[in-house]
Amino acid sequence: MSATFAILATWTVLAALGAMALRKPVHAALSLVGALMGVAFTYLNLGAEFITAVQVLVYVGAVAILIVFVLQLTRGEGVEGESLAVQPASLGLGIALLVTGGLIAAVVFLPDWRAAWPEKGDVALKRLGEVLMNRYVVALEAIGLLLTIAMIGAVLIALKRPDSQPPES
Amino acid sequence: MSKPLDFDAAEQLAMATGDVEPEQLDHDAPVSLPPPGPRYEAVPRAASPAIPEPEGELLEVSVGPHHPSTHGVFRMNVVLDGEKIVQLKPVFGYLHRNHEKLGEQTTYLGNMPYTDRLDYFCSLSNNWAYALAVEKLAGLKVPERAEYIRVITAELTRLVNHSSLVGFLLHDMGTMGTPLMYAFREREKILDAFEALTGARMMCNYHRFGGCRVDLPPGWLDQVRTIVDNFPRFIDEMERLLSENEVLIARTHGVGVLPPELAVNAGVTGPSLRASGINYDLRKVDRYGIYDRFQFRVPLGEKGDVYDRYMMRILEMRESVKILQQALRDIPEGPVIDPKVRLRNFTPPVGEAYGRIEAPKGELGFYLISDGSKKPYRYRIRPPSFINLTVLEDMCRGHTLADAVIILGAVDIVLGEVDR
Amino acid sequence: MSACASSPTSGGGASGSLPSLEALRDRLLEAVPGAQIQIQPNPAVPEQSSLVVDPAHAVAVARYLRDAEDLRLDYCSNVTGVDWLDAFTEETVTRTRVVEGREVTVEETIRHRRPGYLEVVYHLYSMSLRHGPVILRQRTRNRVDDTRVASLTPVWRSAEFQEREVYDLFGVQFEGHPDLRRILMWDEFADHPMRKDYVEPDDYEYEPTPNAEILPKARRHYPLEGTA
Amino acid sequence: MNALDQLFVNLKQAIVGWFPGEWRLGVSVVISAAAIVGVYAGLFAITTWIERKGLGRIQNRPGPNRVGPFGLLQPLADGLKALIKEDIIPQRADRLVHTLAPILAVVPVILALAVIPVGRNMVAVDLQAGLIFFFAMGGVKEIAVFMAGWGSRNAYSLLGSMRAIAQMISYEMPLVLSGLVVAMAVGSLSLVDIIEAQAGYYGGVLARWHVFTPWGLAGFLLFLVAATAEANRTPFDLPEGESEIIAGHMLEYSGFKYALFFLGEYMGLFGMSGLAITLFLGGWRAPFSFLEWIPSWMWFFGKLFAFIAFFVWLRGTLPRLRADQLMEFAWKFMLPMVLLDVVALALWQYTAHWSVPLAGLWRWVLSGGLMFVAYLGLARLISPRRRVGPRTYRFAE
Repeated sequence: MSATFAILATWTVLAALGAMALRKPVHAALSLVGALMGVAFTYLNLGAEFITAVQVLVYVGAVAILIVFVLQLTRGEGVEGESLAVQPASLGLGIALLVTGGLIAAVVFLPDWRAAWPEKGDVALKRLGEVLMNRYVVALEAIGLLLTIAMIGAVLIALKRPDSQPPES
Repeated sequence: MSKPLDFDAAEQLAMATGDVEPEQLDHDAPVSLPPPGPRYEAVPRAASPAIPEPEGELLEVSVGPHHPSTHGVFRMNVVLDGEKIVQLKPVFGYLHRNHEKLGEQTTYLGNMPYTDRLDYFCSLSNNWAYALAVEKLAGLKVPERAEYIRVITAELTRLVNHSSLVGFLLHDMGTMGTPLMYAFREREKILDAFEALTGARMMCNYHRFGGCRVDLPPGWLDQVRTIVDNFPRFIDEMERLLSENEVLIARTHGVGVLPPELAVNAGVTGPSLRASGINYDLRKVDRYGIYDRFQFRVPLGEKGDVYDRYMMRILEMRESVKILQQALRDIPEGPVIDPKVRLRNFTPPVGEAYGRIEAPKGELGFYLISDGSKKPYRYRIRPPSFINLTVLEDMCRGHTLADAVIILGAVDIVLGEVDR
Repeated sequence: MSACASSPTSGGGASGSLPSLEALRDRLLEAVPGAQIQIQPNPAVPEQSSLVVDPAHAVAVARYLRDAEDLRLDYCSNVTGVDWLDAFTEETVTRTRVVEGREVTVEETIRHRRPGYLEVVYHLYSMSLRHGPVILRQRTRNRVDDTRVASLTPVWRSAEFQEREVYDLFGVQFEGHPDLRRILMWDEFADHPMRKDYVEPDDYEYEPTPNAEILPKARRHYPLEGTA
Repeated sequence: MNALDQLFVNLKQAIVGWFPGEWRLGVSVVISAAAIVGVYAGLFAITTWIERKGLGRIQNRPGPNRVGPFGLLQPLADGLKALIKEDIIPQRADRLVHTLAPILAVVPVILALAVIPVGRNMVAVDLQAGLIFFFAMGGVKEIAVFMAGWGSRNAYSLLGSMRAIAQMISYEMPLVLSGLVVAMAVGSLSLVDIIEAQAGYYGGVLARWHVFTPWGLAGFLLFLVAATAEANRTPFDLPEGESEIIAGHMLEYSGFKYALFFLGEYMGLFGMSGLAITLFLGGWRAPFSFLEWIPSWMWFFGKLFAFIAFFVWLRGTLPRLRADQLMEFAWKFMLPMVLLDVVALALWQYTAHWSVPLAGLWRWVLSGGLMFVAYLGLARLISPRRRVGPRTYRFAE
């Protein structure tokens, strides 16, 4: 475990804790951005430049902005003063433990995961593309389809507005 | 006797009985004011684009009084639904100095410099309007040469105002001041001429009752001729630069439409009125001064939107150049002021007069009541930009805040005149 | 003063198409029964004499003026207030009196008091027929407690801001105005500064003006901490 | 000649060579970073001067001419003024967010600049995914804009930042896609590779830049428009549109923080221009073979100055669009056009090995014709002129 990794890991965990515990929704969102950035730099540290860039582009540039937009447009200030952590705490803790345990179990027990780490820089972009477009093309397309459907659904939901408030003037 | 006063009911009663005294008004009841709301019967509110039900929370924004594009200390209390304007209330008075009260405590002549400060872009038009009202009150005649000088100065003022307005309007649309600087270059030339004539660039204080203060300095007419002859080139330049610009068209077409009926009913005057297609130019209607001697046309818009208002200014500048050329050609020699007028201790007879001219911004009127003393008993200004603001809300509703800025810009206000 | 009429500066315009003021008044009296309309002559500019209308019928009169085919006064140019203070006229009369048993002829001065009122003046023109002006006047009953007149804003939108201004500066209450608020003075301002008897408060220049005249006055109003 | 071309490369190597072996990597990084920050910051100063002087000349006035000869020291004076100005944080503002925002506005932009090659062998970091990295850093800038707008606690700031983000997201799509068209043609996301792919000359004279292909020309123009929007320049400068929302998200900033925002803006502009040069204009390559003797870095910065002049020119002449028109333009015109550009590229690549007579001409007709027809159709669809028609004005005598 290199010093760089230690710094990045601490940074990411602290930011993630902040995202959970900070009282103002916008602060929490910004803290989440910090955590995502930490993860991105971890990828960079591993030599996965493309994944780093995509992580930043998608999660920071799009998802975080989306969250921020939602907070602003729905007046997220209304729930100010309450942390965004799951209530009751035991439930959240349970889920967190479950996820962490699952991840550790996967790393430890599954044979594929114990394969040797690729050398730095070997995550060649070309290979990534080839793998995605050949071996996993069905999965990729399925994800794409899913996202498109989700988007259409979102548009439909936004269009209807059955609960629109009466106009005040 | 305790019911709130209702004139319509009183009227019906009057029709029924044929006899209703004004004494029936209830004096003791507290004055009850009707609740605010649209109670205009004559013309419906402007047919602005239909405003859908507000989709989100309404946001109240106060644009001004020190916002860069309110043209002075002017405020718009805007209620926004997203970016759409639901309500817009103009708020002013920040520059209010009770000009009319000042006027009632000063002599007739002493008021002349104050009129410069009304619409400080057009001091010479203001001078003329005031002089016209006083001349009407006292029955004074103006010598021929002075009439020509008045026309020349007033039309030059119109050029100054319209070119600056076009510049400011485009500046509001975000052109980084380029058209404004072009306009100011021309304005400087005209202000130089004003300076040569009156000694001041903006606060000219030049017209007098029965004429003008001094005769033209030597060579002045040639100076003005050069300016006037070169002016069309500036207009062409401006038009080439922006009139056909795609962005300008996108920003101004169909924005802030003012229907002609509403324009008339709301007393909108000047280029804004003519942009709505109403042919009403006091230079043609009243033919005050010697405007009946000149050949010129009154441009009329068809849609009444911001683009038409912009084009009205451009076209009016071209017509002003025509008037100027004729006036400069025909100006006779002679005295510039009626020698019988005693400006000091000027005391008009008892009575009242309302005189109005077509100032660059619209109808500028002065209403004077004389009680036979040296000061006017009542001195009232009918400011065009103040009254043109009446319909601001109607024009803006349903548009975005960015549109409101250019709609306000196209109304052409000067706060010195709005607030007085 | 008829020199004005022939002068090229005359702004009367094409007012020839309007009926004379007397004829107009008669028509209005016919059209609006019960209205009380007088002609107020204007010695300076005779064609700018005006009609004084009682507030109760002002809206009906205004509507008639706007809508009648040959009048079509669709454009209300100018709305303003005038403050007429209580006027005192002195009249000298010769009377005979019995003084100490004898009849003496004495000259006596009688003061007549005409109560003051606020007046609202409307200058009407026609844009479609290009004539005018017809001047309407409304008067309040007095200057103090009944300063109401009818608002003509429902008839002419252009009166909206101007009537607000008259309300603000003169204190005329316009019945039927859709949005009667102060317009030039700030909302908290109490008085009506255009009235003839308005006395400006002596602290209006209070702020830190180191003016020897202003400062003592300001102290009276605002006993400063430490100095009082 | 070659020495001049590689002057800076050799200089750096010489400096690095002085240090012991294990230090060399670190020193190299420091030198590269310092060079990027120094060069672009200096360029920022010059650009402000060019901009003010250029706007002045466009507007018939001299522009800055008081500080130094031709006002050349004006940027220095401005910087000094920004430094000694009072730094105000509004009372109700979120102090931390408010303070972090200007820093975050500058850092990602500098990081993005690091991947752009400025000359032969002159690139700070040659990332495999350089192109995506550049766009990713643009995404981080949005967070900075939001932080500035939200942290200031001002309605105008918030409105301005929301506008800015909406605009940046909308134009990011065509921007990224038009960049990816080039990546598809080249088969690499590395900016060095992309410049490498533009080596060689048509007929031994005209450089094989992407802009000289139909899809490249269309892509370049689309990229330019999107870059103008992304860099908040006229006519897309709504986020700080003075006449509407005063200064947008920068409203509550003063002193050096405000200057930092400006630095970020201008560096973003350099980044966009640099990327456009790299993707379509052959990077540091000369346009004609007989001009190759001019050092590569001079070509790059020459092109950059041309872009700056272009942006100044735009700023001096064009009015600003309205927010909804901006969005309409992005989604109804830019996006379809960029997607069609992908098709145009496919056509171009597919016909690369045609052996019919006049094959080059046919390729142009096919690929370019597609874009041209699409342009005509779409432009007419969204043109405001179509909706309004010409106006005629009546005149009353």
